[in-house]
Formats: sequence, C-alpha cells, structure tokens
Amino acid sequence: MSIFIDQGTRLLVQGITGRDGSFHTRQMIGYGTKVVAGVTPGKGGRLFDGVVPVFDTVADAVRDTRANAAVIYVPAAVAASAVYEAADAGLGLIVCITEGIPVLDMTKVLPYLHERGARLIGPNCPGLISPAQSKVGIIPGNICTPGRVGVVSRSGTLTYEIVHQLSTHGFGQSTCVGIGGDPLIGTHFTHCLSAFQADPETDAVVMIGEIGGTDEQQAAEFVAKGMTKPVIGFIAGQTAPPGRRMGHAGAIISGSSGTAAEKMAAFARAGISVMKRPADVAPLLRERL
Amino acid sequence: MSIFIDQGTRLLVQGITGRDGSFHTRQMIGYGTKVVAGVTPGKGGRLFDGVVPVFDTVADAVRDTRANAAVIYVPAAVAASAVYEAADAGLGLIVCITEGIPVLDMTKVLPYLHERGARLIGPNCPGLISPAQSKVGIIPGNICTPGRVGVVSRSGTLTYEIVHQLSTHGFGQSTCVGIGGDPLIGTHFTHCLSAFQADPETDAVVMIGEIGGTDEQQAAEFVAKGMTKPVIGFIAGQTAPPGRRMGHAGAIISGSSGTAAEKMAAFARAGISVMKRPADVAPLLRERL
Amino acid sequence: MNLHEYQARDILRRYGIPIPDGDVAESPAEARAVAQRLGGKVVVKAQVHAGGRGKAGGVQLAANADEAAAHASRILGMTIKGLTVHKVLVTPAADIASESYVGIIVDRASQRPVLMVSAAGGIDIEEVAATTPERIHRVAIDPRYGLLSHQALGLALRLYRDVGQARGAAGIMGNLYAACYAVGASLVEINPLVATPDGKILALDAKMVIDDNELDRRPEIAALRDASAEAPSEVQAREAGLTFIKLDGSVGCCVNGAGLAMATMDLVQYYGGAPANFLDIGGSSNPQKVVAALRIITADPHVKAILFNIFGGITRCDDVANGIVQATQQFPLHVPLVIRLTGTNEAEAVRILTAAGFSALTDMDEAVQQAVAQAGGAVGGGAA
Amino acid sequence: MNLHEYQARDILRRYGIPIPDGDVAESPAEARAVAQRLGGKVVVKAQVHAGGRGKAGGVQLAANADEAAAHASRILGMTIKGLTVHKVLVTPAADIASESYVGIIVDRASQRPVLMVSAAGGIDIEEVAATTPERIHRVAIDPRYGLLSHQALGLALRLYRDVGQARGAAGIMGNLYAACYAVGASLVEINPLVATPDGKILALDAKMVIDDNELDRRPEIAALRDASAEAPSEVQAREAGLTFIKLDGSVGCCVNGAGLAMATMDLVQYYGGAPANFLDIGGSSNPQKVVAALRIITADPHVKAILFNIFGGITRCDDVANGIVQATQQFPLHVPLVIRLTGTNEAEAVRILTAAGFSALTDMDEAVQQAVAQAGGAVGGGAA
Repeated sequence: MSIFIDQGTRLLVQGITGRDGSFHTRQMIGYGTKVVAGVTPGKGGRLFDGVVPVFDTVADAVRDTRANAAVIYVPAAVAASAVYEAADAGLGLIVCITEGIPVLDMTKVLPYLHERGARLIGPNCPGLISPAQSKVGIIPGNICTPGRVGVVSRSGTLTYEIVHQLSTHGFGQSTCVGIGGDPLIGTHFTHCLSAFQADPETDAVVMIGEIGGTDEQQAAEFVAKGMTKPVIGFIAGQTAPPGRRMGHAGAIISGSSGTAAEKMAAFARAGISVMKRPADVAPLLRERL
Repeated sequence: MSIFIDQGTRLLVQGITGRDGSFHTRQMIGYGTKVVAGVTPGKGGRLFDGVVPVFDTVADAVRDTRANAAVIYVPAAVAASAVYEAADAGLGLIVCITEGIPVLDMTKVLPYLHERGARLIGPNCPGLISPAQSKVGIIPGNICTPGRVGVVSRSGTLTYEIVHQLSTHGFGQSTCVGIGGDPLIGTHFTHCLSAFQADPETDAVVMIGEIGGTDEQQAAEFVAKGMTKPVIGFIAGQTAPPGRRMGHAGAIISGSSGTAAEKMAAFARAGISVMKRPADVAPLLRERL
Repeated sequence: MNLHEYQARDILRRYGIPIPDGDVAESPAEARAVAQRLGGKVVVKAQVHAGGRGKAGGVQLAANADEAAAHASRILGMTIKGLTVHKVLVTPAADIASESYVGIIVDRASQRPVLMVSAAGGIDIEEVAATTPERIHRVAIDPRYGLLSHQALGLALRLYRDVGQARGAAGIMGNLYAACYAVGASLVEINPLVATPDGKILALDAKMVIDDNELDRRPEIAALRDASAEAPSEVQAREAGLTFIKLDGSVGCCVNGAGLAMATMDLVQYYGGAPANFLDIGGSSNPQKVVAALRIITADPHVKAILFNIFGGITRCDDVANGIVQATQQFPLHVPLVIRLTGTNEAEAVRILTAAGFSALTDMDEAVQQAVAQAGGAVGGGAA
Repeated sequence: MNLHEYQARDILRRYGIPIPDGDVAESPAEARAVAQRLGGKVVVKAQVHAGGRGKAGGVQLAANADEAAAHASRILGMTIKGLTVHKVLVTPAADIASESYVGIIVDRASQRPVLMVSAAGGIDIEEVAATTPERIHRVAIDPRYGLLSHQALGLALRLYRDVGQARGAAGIMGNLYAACYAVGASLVEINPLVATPDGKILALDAKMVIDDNELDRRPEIAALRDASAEAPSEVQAREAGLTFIKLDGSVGCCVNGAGLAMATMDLVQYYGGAPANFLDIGGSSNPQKVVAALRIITADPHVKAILFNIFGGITRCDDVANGIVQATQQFPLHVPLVIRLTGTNEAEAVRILTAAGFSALTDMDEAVQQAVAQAGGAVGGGAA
C-alpha cells in the first residue's frame, strides 16, 4: 500500500502542453502513472503525445475521464486559479508543483479547499511518489525503490538525496511526499505522519524539516502522542544565520521557535531519532527497525 | 411551547441606547422578555434604565451575561456589521429589525452565519413573539394572545392585521414570526414551517406571503411533502402591476413565478387553504381545525 | 435606481471594460457635434428608463452628422412608455461579427450573485430564457471568493471558440463583477457584448440598476439620479420618504407598510373598486409625511375617494391623524376621505379626528367597502 | 522585498491612513528645503533596510532647517548594520499623547493574516511579545470576509477608551488591511500609531515587506525596489535568478534547491569547515546561471575553495557542467573546485567535465570533506 496515491490514481495534468508540464507528463507516464487527461484552455480536443486527451477545463476533463487527482504545472500567475478549478471540479487530491504563488492568495485558496474536503499537496513542492505504483510530480523515479519506509519532506533536492541514501542502503519506500517549503501549504507533516501511521505497509517514517515556522514541533507533538512507528528526523539550516532568508520563504526564523536547534530538540523529546547529516538515515533506521 | 424563542431566551439588544432600540427595549421588557444586556460601543459600563447592563462589544456582553439571542436596532449603515458581531460572539439567534441593508452585503453575511450555525431572522422584519413568553422585535404585544396557531409572514403591518383577526376570533398564537421582505433573508418560510410542524404546541400555521421570488412555492412544496398540520395562506399583491416595485425590494415580479396568481395556485395545489382577504383567516382555520 | 446607458457605460469603462467612444447629447446640435467628432456612421440612442426603446423608434443609425442631428431632433422629446426622452447617446456604429449577452444579478434562490451568459445576445434575453433556456449558461458566484478566473473562462468558452477572445470576455466578466460590488448594483448587463470582425471584444450597450439601499453610502452614485427621467409624482414621493406608484383606479390609498398596502389594494379590487395608487408611508409616522402623501394623492384627477388604512405599531395613529388635519388646513381635498386606524395611540387619534370633523373606522373591510362606494361603487367584476 | 519608510508612508497615505507631512531628501540641502517647507521642529530619519537605526544615531530631532541639514549631513553616508544610508526622511516632530503598535502579518499557524495591536507602542514590539505577551491583542482575519468592523473596533477599544479615537484607529486598521492585500505585503506595521494631544490618531512610522512572489503582477510596487540599499552581491544574484546570501566562511557553495543548499552548508560545518555563502541556483539549470553563480562566489576574497553539490531532478547535470566550463573560459577561478553531481544526465556531465580537465564526485559527504580540506582544513570544533 501507500498514502495518497496508488495504482488507482487517475491523474489529470493542468498545464499539460507547457514546457514543464509536457516534460514531466512523459516522465510520469514512463513511470507507470495513469495519466488520464490534460487541461490547457484553448487546446481542448487534442491528444497529448497521441494518447492523453486534452480539455479546455478541468470540469470537462473530470466528467469525461473520471480523473481523481490533479497535478499542476502552470505558471505562478495562474497557479492559484488552477487549484481553485481543480477543487471546484471535485478532485480530492491536488498536487501543485508551481513555485511562486503569493502567500496572500494562499490565505484564500486554503479555506476553499477545506470547504470541499480536498487535499492540496504543495504548492512549491516536488510532489509525491509511491514507488512502482504511481508518481505525481517531479521526484526522479530512478532514485526510488518500492519498500516500507515513508518519507515526508519540506524540501526538494534534499529529499532526493535522502531517498537516494535509503535506496542505496536497501530501504525501499512506501510513499515519498514533498509537502513544499512555502509558508502556507495544504498538507502538513502531521497529515502525512497520520496517514503513514494508518498505512499497514509503512513500517517507519523519515521526516525532513528545515528552519522556520513550527510545523516540525507540531509534528513532534503528534509523534509523541499518536505514533507507534519509528520516526527518523532531519532539520536543514543549522548553520543559517538568524533572520535571513534561505531561499524558501518559509525559512524565516521567527523567534527561537524556528531555529534548527529548537526543532531538533523537539524531535529528540518526542522520541524521534535525529540525523546529523543525510548519510545518517540508513544507520538510524537500522537501529529502529 | 413555541419556536425560536421562549421563556429561556436571554436577549441582548444591539443599539440599546438608540432611539428605536431604547423604545423597543422598554416595550420588550414590559412584555416580559428577559433582556439581559445591551451593546453600544463607547457606552460600556452604564446601566440602561438602571437595570440592563450596557457593553462595548457583543463578545463582552455574552461572556458576562450568557445572552443567547440578539436583536438589532442599529442604523442601516452598521447593521450588517452588527450581525457579524453577534454571530462571531456565538449567538445562535439573531433578529435584525433594521431596514436598508444592501443586498450585496447580505450575500456575504449569510454564508458567515451559515458557517457558524446561527439563525438570522430578517433583516427588515418586525421580529417575533411567543405570546406570554417572549417578544423579540417590534410586533405589538397587545394584539397577540397565547394559543396554538403559528404565524409566519414576509410582511409587517399586514401580519399585525392578521394576528389581530386571529386574536379577535379566539385563535391564540404559539409564535408569530416576521421573516422580512428583503430579497435575501436568513430564515425562510420552510424553516418556520418545519419548526412549527415539530412544535407539539402548534396545531396549525398561517403563512402570509407576497409577490416576488419563489419562497412561497418552495414553502408549498414543503407543505405538500412534509407537513401534517393544516396551513392557511395569503398572498399580498394580487393587484400589483407586473414589473413595478411595491416598496419591498422583494416585490419585483421576476417572470410569472413571482405573481400572486402563481403563488396562490401553488398553495392550492399543496393543500393550503387560500385566503382571499385577511378577514378570511378565522373562518378558514375553523374549517381546518 | 436605474442608471441611463451612458452612465452605466462610464462606470464600466472606469472598471476597465472596453466600450466604444461616444457621448451624450441633449439637443440636435450637440448630437451633430458628437457625431462630427466621432466621424463615420453613428447610432443615436434614446436615454430613457424603459425597455423596448428600439421598437419605439428610439434607436437610429445615422450615416453622417446631419443625419445624427435629424434623428436626435426626432428622438428628443419622444415619449416611450410614458417617459419623455431628454437625452440621446451618440456612438460610432460598430462592425459586429457576433453578439453575446453577459449579466450579473443577485439571485434570491441561491442567495448569491449569478453570472449569466448567452451566445444569443443582442436580443431580449428574457425571451431566450423563456424559449431556449439551454442557451443561457450561468454560474453562482461565491462572494467570499469573488468570481474565480476559471469560472469566468469556463463561461467565456461557451461564447467564443478562440481562447484569446474567451480570455478577453472572461476579463470583462471579472471587471463587471468588480464593478457590481463597487457601485452596489443589483443588476448589470452587457447586451450585446460583441466580437468585431478583427477579433476585439467590446461592450456595446450597458444596463445597470443600483440597489437603493446602497445610495446612502455612495453619494457619487446617488448623484447620478436623473429625476427628469422619472414620473414627477414618484420623485415627489421619494423626496418625502414615501414609496408611491401611480395606478389607474379611483380609490387613493394611504397605508403603512408595503404588505398591508398591497393587501389594501387587493381588498379594494375584491370589493369591486380600483386602486389609484400604491402608497406606503413607511414605519415612522411624521405628520409631514402624511401631508405629503395627501398632496400627491389629491393631485391625481382620477381619484374619487381617499382611503387611509393604518395599523399602528411603530406608526403612531395620532401622528397620522395630526397629519390628516394639517393637510386639510393647507389644501382642499375635494374628495371624500375614509379613515381606518387601529393600534398604537388609536384613542388619541380618534379624538383628534373627531375634533376636526372626521370619523374613523377600526375595521379594514368596512373601510374599504365605504371607500369603494364613495368612489362611485364597484367598477364591475368585483367579488362582494 | 523591504520598502523604505517613506515608500510605505506613501502607500498607506494612498489607502486613506492619516500620516504627517514630510518628504525624502538625498542631500543636506534637500533636507533643509523640506524642513523649511514644513516649518518648526522636524525629525530626520535614516532610510535604510535595517532595524535599530535609532540606537545607531539614524534618527535625530532638529529645531530648525539648519539643524535638519546638519543632521542629514551626518546621517547620509552613515553605515547601519553594513548598509549605507543614501536617503533621509524629514517629517514634522509630532506632539504625542500616547503611542500604540498596529501590525498585520501572515501567520503560518492559523494560515491567516493576523492583526496585532498593543498599547505599548513606540518600542520594539518583539520585546513586548517576549516579556509581556498579555499586552499584545490579536485577531486572525478570515480573508474570505476581510477585516470585519467589529473586529477592528474591538481591538481599537483596547488602545483607546474614547470611542471616537477607537473608531479612528479601527478605520486605520481597515485601511491597513486593504493596503496589505492591494500591494501584496507579507508584513505591515505602524509603530508608533499615535494619539496627538488634541485627540487625532496618526501613523508616525510605517514598515512594509512585500512578498517577492507578488512583484511580477505588481510592476508599480516592484519599481520601488532600491538596489542601492542592498548588498551588491545579493542584487547581482537576484538579477541572475539566484538566491544568494553572503556568510563569513571560506567554502563557497553552489547548490540546487534551498533545502539541499542548507544541508550542504550544515555538512561543511559538520566536517569542520565554514560556508562562505548560501547559494541556490534553483530548479532550472541554465548554464548562464552557473556562470553568474561562479562570478559572485569568486568575487569574495575569503573563498578558498568552491563546492558544487547538484542532485539532478529538473536540474540537468550536463547544464551545470557546461556552465562550469563556460565560466572557466570567461574568468579565472584562482581557487580549487570540488564538484559533486548526481541524477539527471549525470554521465554526460562527467564526460563534459572530464574533457575540460575537471573531476567529479557522486557522494555528498566525500565532496564536502574534500572542499573543507582544500579550503585549508577544519577551522576547529568540527565533528568528523
């Protein structure tokens, strides 16, 4: 099994004819993801690569193809609109890869999703992958192997690094989820931890956080109270100077609660094994499993 | 018994120190309504008429007095704001007497109430009265008598006329509700009919509609499907020329569905006894009870 | 409050909606000047708060400025549905490839503003709604989020296959929605929205109705009211704080509350009479309002009897009685007065009226029957 | 993007917030002219993107225009936290009865903008939050409805007992919220909001941070960027589409992805080195970005070794390799280069680098250790 996506995922790609959208759609199809529809306004009626029907609107696509998840590759200027459209069409899982959605837009997008019970992953995230089942987003399929470790991360390439370590050392993954580094995101560590805890085919979870915000502390609280499966944690940004941005808008240290030291301490208190560097992940997992 | 208000109603008056608010607060207290608090920003700490504590905000008033209903007499310019404040403070029943709230304001007020499960009666309504128990609003107490007929109406003075007919002919009332004549209102005929149907101390309902909208048709449908108690109906505006406003913004005939003839026909089809004039109410009730 | 087409155009243009050039004229000379400035063919359109102005000859195509002046001279002063035309709008005659309809109205059923579009524009949209409802596409807008881009584009794609044109139309819809909330409109329509042969999307005609409840907080919109375009008695009534609508009967009615006022008119008809008007003096009962009401009612030569029907609640019966007495001291009534009063301060009112030589009834049916009789009896077809 | 106080003032004034007169000056003569126009006592304030300018002597009271010019001459050119002051704001010295704080920030926890107020204004609000949190009152705003009047008034009544002043402050909060969404601010603060002895409410200082993601759609706000007020290397990086932050170490880092970049810096420290910078080349891997990155890193004389850490996903390793080769053709590096590349098009990248005389590693730990060693070894306190 897996969380959020599996072989039953019928994916719709918003922005399928764009540069990023078309590239990654081919990657996803190549990996085995069931891409059932694409949406680009004005290009309805065409076939993408001769196989995937393209529609003008998400509503049209859902009606004709029974898509149950969307991934968004459209430019930042129209990405919030794409999320609204996917939610309005009744899709329950929406993965937004696009980076650069203004945070004030997200303050309105999130309640809209909440009212409809839709799950958003991202924005500004690499998406997720359930190895050998389905890949939604941009995580390179070749670094992943099927297995029983869940991975959840605020980062992109750092996730790849750690997944690579896992695969190299024989730890396959149930699902890897990149939740995104923006200040306002749809799916938090706690949602993923809860799903991994409930997934009978996940034995342990690797959680990759970074400086800024208090999501990791909330996750630690959740682990302490509600998780029986082992959790290994990492926090990027130990050397970040206070008060400076480190690329992710999320990485602004707000008081001491956002520092790496505080987060690592919260992890330790909650019984989470704390990695000092990415290469620690396999040894720590071996200890806990 | 009664619907919406009874002896347990602990009323808060928004705009208690205003001209209308102070006048009607005295009337309500005189009738026996438990007025537990008043709100006028800047006048917090005073006592109205030496007995009712006045607060700056509804939240303060609710915290200190456990008020469970609000009635609003503030000017139109601040009436929508008063409704928001009452709902935000957790009040479950809000009666807005004020006339003149822009309909576009109401398009936002209504979902706010809905999200909080609060019932709004009005705006632009005379309020409601459960004779000998509680009066919230401006319906003259002296024309009402306690009894077992429920009254629900879109009109103000026409309601008084019909209640007067009922009392004169020996039909007391369980509750009389004026739902207001505006295009967008919080409580509709169907809500009141449903409550009256469930109220063991209501035996029959008098429903007073007017031209405009399709509320009466929906009410007729509800009666046909869900009501076992007899309903007597009246529609004002049989002589209104099509397409002209008759004072209530609600009384714009939109297509044939808003005409008096169409509404009276819908009533008749649903088994509602249709009055031709206010004086018909007592004879028709006598027939049905 | 209805706005004229030229006023609605100005507002929509301010909100970024593409609208052809043009200007309003109050004389043939002004119309000629506007047409000269515009050059080429122009359309001269009556500015009047009534539908069907086209059928009434209030919209004319002119090949040049002289023709525009000639049309203006014919249209200005024309009467359409009882209203005199005082202004014309002169605009360039646009080349049109297709005509659509776009409108926003607050819908009572969904309690939301509804955006409606139809590719069958340029004609009476109510006709389209009645005969081919499937040609009207609509979306209820959640005002907490506003009109979302995908909603607008989804509807626009029903009007235009070309995605560039659809985006243009969707942008116009977004601006129309913004204008709606910004000026407090209960109805806004663009009919027709046209595509020109070179692919541009333009609003050729605009209609806007402002919610009267918005006017207090929007003085700049309230200032657009054109009293010359309304019936004088209704202007007079509004200024006195009354709601008045002129009808064709002989029984003048003065009532407190819109519902009771309609029920009173209905009862006049029930007893065989015909109401001369709808008149609601409203909740408060300032005697001056009663004086104003009587002045308006008595100005109608068809009125043969006047009926007061007052159920006192907020309205105090003594205030109404004082108003009646004051009015009769200021001007003669010439017609009989039937007064029904009950409720708040009824006894005091009866005392005041009796002292002034009037009698007062307490039963509504009785009062209406008397008024109908005094106005000359049943006009035929009555029920009683 | 940070705005200067004078820019934030202009925006807030445009949104109806009462702000004292005043103007920006870039020379003592200009400051004298502004002070002369204003008359009376003035305050001369350094316009710089750094906190604590008061303590640094960047805010001075002047009794007259000559004093204003003298203060301006001292403040202009002053360095505050590494940033040079190029502009001063000259405003009238206001009489102050009380000072409050009002701010709006988007809160990650509630996922909403939060309006915060405190009667303890005029001083460092973070200090107040840390020591007397009960003196800060806040309300999370539901952006679907906006800031509701009763929410603003409820907070304003915490600042002012007088309901007139509270209404004034509530109005300012409403305008502040509107400005926030209108310009795309992630933070707006008025500190202090003052009551004058005659009871008026004024915003004396304003701070505004714009969400960088808003700039594309708000060119008029993006145009407010003052590159002269930022570190030149960061300006250069931003213009090349890179995220760069200068630090104090000797290992120059060039990484794709912010998280991996931070983890790389952490690993440099873990192995006893010190990172010279944070540099994220982002998702796309245009060779020109790599050239620009190398140009910026090599400009820092403290850099003793350069570390590339690329995990190819969207980023193509061959693009990065090409960038490295192009850079070395354009300018000399002078310091050793350690390259770690893995993922998309890794083999092609290795071929390109090898052909150009570079070697490439695939293990992150190995690469970091080599870079630390080449930069002169552990600086002490390292873990390995």
